[in-house]
Amino acid sequence: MTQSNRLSGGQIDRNTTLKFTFDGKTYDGHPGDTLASALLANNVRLMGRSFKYHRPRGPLTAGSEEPNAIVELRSGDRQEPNTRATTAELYDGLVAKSQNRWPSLAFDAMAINDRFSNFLTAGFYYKTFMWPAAFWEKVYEPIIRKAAGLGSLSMQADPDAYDKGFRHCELLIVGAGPAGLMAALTAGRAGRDVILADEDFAMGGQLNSETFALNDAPALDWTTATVAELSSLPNVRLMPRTTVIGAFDHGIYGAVERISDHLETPPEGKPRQILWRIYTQKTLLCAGATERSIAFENNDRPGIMLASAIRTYANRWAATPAQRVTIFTNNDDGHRTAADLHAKHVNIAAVVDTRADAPFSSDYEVIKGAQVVDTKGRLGLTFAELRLANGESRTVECGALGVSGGWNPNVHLTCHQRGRPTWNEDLAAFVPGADLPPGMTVAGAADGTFSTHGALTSGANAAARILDIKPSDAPTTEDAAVRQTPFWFVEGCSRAWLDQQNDVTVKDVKLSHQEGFRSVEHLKRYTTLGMATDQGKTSNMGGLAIMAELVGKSIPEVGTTIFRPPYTPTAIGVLGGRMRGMDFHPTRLTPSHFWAKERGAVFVEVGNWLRAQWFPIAGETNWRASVDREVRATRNSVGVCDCTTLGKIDVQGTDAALFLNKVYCNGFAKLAVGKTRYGLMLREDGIAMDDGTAGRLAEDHFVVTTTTANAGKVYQHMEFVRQCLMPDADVQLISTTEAWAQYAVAGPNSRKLLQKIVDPAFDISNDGFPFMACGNITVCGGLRARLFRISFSGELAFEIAVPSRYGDALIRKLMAQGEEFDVTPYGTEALGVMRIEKGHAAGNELNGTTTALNLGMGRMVSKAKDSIGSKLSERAGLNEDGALAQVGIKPVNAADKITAGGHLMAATGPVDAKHDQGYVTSAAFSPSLDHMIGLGFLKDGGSRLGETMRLVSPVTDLTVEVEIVSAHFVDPEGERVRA
Amino acid sequence: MIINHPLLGPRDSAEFIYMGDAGLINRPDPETASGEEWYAYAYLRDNPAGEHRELWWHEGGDRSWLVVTRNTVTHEISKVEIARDVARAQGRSK
Amino acid sequence: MHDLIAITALGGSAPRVDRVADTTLTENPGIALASVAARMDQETTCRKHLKAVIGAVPGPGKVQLHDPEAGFWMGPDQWMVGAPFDTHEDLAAQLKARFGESASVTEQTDAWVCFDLRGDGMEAVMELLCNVNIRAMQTGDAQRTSIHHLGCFVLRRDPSDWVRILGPRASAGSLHHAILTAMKSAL
Amino acid sequence: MRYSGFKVIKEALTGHRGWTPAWRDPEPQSHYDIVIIGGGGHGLATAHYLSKVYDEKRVAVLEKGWIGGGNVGRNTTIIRSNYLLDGNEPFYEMSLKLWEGLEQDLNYNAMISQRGIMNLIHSDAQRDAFVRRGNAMMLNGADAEYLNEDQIRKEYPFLNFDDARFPIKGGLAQRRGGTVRHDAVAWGFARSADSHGVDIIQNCEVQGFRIEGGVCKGVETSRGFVGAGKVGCAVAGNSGRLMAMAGMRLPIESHVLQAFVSEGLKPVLPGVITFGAGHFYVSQSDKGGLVFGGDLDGYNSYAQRGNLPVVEDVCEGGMAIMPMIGRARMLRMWGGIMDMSMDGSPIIDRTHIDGLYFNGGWCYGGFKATPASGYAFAHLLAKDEPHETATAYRIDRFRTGHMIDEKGMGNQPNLH
Repeated sequence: MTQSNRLSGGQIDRNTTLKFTFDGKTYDGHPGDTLASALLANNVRLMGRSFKYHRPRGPLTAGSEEPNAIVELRSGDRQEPNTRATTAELYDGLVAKSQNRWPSLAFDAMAINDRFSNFLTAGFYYKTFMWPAAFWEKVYEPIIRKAAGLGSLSMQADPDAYDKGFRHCELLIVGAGPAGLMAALTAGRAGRDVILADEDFAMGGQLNSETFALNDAPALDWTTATVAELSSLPNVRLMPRTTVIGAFDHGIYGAVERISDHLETPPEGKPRQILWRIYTQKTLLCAGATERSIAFENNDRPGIMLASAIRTYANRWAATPAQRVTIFTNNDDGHRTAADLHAKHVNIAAVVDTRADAPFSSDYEVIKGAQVVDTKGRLGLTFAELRLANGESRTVECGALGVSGGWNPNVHLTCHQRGRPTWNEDLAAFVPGADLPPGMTVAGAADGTFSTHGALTSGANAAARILDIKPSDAPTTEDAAVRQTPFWFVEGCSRAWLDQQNDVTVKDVKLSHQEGFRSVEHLKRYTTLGMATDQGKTSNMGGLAIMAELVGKSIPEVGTTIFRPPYTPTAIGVLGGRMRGMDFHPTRLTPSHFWAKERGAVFVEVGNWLRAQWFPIAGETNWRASVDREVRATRNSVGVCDCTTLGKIDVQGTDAALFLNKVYCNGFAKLAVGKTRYGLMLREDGIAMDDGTAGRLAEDHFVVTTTTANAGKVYQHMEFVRQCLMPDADVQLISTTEAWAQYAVAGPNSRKLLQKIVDPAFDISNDGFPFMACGNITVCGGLRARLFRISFSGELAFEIAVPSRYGDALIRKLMAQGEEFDVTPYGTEALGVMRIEKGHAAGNELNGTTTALNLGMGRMVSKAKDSIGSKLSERAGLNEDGALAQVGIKPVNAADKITAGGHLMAATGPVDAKHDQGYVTSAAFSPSLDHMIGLGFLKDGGSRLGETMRLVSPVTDLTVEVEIVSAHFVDPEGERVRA
Repeated sequence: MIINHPLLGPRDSAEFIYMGDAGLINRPDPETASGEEWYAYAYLRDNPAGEHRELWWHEGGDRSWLVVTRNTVTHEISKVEIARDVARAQGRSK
Repeated sequence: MHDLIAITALGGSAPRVDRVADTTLTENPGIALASVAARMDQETTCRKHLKAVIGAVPGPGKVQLHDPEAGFWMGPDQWMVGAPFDTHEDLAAQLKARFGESASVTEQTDAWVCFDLRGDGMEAVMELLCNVNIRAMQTGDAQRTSIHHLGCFVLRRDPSDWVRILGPRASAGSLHHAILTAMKSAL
Repeated sequence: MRYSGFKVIKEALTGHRGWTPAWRDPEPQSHYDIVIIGGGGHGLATAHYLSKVYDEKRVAVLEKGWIGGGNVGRNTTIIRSNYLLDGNEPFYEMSLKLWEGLEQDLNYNAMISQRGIMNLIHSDAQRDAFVRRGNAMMLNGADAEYLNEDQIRKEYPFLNFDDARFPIKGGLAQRRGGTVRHDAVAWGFARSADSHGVDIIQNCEVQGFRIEGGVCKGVETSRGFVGAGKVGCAVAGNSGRLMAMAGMRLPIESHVLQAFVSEGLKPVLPGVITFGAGHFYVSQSDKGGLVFGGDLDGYNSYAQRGNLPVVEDVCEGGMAIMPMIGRARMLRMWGGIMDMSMDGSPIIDRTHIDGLYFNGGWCYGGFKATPASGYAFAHLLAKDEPHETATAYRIDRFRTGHMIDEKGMGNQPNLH
């Protein structure tokens, strides 16, 4: 019979029936249901298995603190492990599976662990599985790992999208229960900028679970009216389905809004969830309270729940876990559950109250001064064993047992900045401490104000106090004084569950104490108490109470572990947002990108830039063929390469030269206008940071280039020197990297090609525009451009720059005009080959550990002036005899391979770290020399040219004989660049 | 964290790049400083558990270097200054 | 007149326009830009010229909306001046001629891609893109911010359903993709 | 008491009455030959090796809170010896060898699990650097293995190969790397040291040093003065605070490093995966939680908690490299105080004060170094000379220009 445990009333839409399946069986539910409420309505109590002993489990709670009823929700690539059935909104076609059981939930082979529980006590694994040594990885651990874990991932990419956003407000209210709603009303009516966030899909908090009246009408009427008024206010933003996961520094809160989790799939273009970073001036925490359990033997069977949870299921969802219910309580709240159930015609077997002075009821039996000492029922509760005040035993038949041990304020967010809660003796509970996150106030049950009227007024007053306005009037309603007496566990209990998911029992806490793990952190780590997916919300207090008893201290003396974000487990996907796949990082495209794509270029990533790596043409079967061709064509005629990606920094001001003298280790003061110079930058610690060129366009104007990878770092460094070290220098900086499309035109015919483009007014002959010249010119009939005669390839070469929007047109023009010279576009690979052939250092050489001396530029560090890094570069350790020096490397046998990353060893003798002589930084096949070449650093390299050594790369299984040579493989005299 | 920029008001620290102890402004005098002073400048830190004056660069903002006084235990920020002004006040010029 | 034909930052011959619900995203290649930074001890002269050009000197976080030239504050003693590209392609040269020794002027036109985001959904879209308090942002406010790791300027235009976004030109494609994705998500 | 499977069974059958405290709870004595400040992994390991290998009998460990409460109790549990520089590699390789025999040495199962560590490669420059590193490892006697893309695909089919902004080009594996049950390391060392007579004194905060004529005579503590022949400091993130009491400034900054754990999941990851290009690394604990982390928050901090930007940065990296974890949930985030040194490498050395010794600057290499750090520090304290694998870890190396800079980031600690 379907929905046999469905009661009357409730906030569900009975006009619509939703079909869903759990472990393959189909059930009915209604809009407004959660998976748990619908299953209970269908008389399903068994929903999961515990972690260690695989004990049968049903829901303990009706909220996000649920430790037991966790399932695999949805299927395929949307499978969602460890999902709390108590918060999963029901939708038509919902599919859920129980987890951590085999072969079935009702019969779980691993439940055998429960039989051996005596051997599997806290920390048993630290004491065994050690012999023989090899067996841990091979035998024991695989078994443990297989058994471990709860739900499983689909192993497929998450198909849903996640967004991240930013919201700002004056007051963030966390929790839309009585306190939160009144606070929002107070602030909203005053026109203040408010965000009200609640993790539930229905606002109202505990009001949704109660039957008493507000202003003599059902609580739901007041909640509905209040929410309606709030949503009509433009200055109030209501955020249901939004969990505030963390309180971070200076009023920044993380909040996750579930946009589509209540649907089968997210609508087109919409995310599954959004991570909001909420920036608020003030925060009011109205997170309510969580009922706590009592530890007694076998208190973990399906059907044994928190009393308030049973009340919530009955009142909000019109569902009961069973038709015959017993309540076990140490306070008045348990009686409220009994009364509500009775009103809904659920049979109350008994209310077992630990207090001799418990209140009387005419509707059902109240057994005073009694305790539940044990329970029965394999897959669900069948009997509760009582110990009566007079010591006699009694058995009560029931399908559900509601346990009420009092309430704990939800102080979690108050602790996210390491604040500690304080102990309130009257409530026998921890309440928010003094050291709250700055800007945070707490109201309602979260602050220990448990009566409904108390919560309503405390919310209104708190908002009024924070914003210095007048509180709104709270509706009239129950205002019962709360009597909460400490009663944590039943005398003599042993297998009494504290952490139901991790199977931590009173016995484990006792063993932990016995073995000296007595600090709360040791207790937690040794027993795993509170480390389950409920983050200890339902388990910590019981454990603390028992440890306190054992060490003979009070609970506050024992202390608490720290509550850390997130408040509830949070999908990793939403924390990643849109930054995944190809959108992980933005791309930077050069002005010739679209043209290069047409040409079929292969692109490579450099500092977010996509650069053409080589340009394959028809008939080329491998990349080497393309690269060799590009190099030869450039060296023999002319090639063009997009070098826009090099950082460009505009340096202006009357002190510009003085400034460059400070940041470059070599001198720039005397550089003539119209000239360019190579510059080497050191870090203050004397290590090379970056290199590039600076062209002087005017007395007070330089254009500095940096390497592609270091552009940002160098700019930051230059701003530091400018603002912090030379505050009075007249120098202004701005990056112009992307403003100019810049092309290297290299090769013997480069001048001829450019002369066809550069306007005749400008003489770029060798005399008119010699090596290292630079200047402003115009091209193609008047377009402003810049020309630099610099060369990375070692050929006669220029770099020409035009405004980026014309870069596409210019490259096409260069190709067209260059046809007569077979102009060839070349990519970063050919560029790399040519610079290695010339022995120019690049990223692999400027690796953050090399000095000017290592790079063979020791003499560049000017002693005539002070520059960043010059002083510390003089330290002995950086100037020892035999220091690493850059050298060239070529194979003795021309056919042999050279690999970057290989180490250099003497030609004979042992091969080990002690005999390491240096390493290879860059390697390439040189089409010009027709064999591989490399650059590297070798101890005392300068004086070892001609020496034969071994290049060893054990990790790539390579050993070759190499000769140490000059790093300048091609045109060592540098005649070509001056041609 | 929120850094209250002297010119722009409260800005998220994610817009900034952190460098470290504001003592880095006090670069030793190249004419007179000893090797020991250079070593101390570049490498030794007070690293206090408490108030710390430190350099942040507003990379995602106005490109100002700021000197932020922040408590390293509570993260509370008690003072924010423009580093250029601090440098001048400490006698740096060109 | 030269014979090189410009393309837009997104690579087209014409600006890209996208519409989602009642909100429009338009690529705007029609703006010339140049940065103006006051030289040391020339701040007053520099500001005088700036006032003459754009009508006022915008303070921190402000944009001076003015025709044909407009400008916004970039940093201490540094501003970005904009003007119609068709009439001011040589904006940097024009400004340098006027400011002379009082300022360092640098052409910035093609360092940036410009998008106009306009429509009732603009604020909802901006909430998903960047940490600008868009609900509090007034016409005439300008803020540098980060959109999906891209440093951008957001200028609040008039009327108030309109922002102009300047982003790094080389990442125009990524920026456009981010904004359009946010439009589809929020609207 | 000796732990064994037999003992566990015996106790199970006799009501677990026989278990005794894993370590004593002694009162501090007035004088010890050697006092170790800091009851973390390194301090306890030092005590273990001092008492067991170097036969020091009168040793105390002073801990201001509960042992194992620092970084050994809040890290991502990875062990490896995949270092590049000669100053580091032999030391970390010794550490890995010590890990391999640790359970038998301690008679405590710390669940050392050599499931391997894989550093992913995404660019040619990265490949060159990792090849050089792999070679350095092998030349130092460690194991290293270079894998091409196909081999990575076979071993880690769930990684993002085909929709990746930074495509995977290969990887450098160290099969002997892996993970350890971190808390158990502290407990195992403590239990062993205790059984060799070391006094482990919790809730005993050092409040000052007694230094007379340039000689350290002992420490003032919250439980009175404790005299010592030698004092060894091993307090990681609190090094700056502590050594300031001795009037020392250090080449160290304290920074917060966050780490994260997911809800328990059935086994998905074979070993440790490091996605350097995306600031993300991850492994899976024996309980099933994904344990992952990334970069420092980047600012000096003693707060033991971090902020959202780095949480997001780490998860962005995770989603980029293995988008299958999108629906797994982060259960907890926490922060530890990292003693970040100026070159990213540690210091194990005497100080200029006689009888005062320093161990720190571990950056985030501290956990994997625990046994070797304890061994080398014990050697230094017992013999007054550096252990052969730790000769480069001198405190004055920055003065002389002998930095050990694996990352090449220079004197900015938050970049290491």
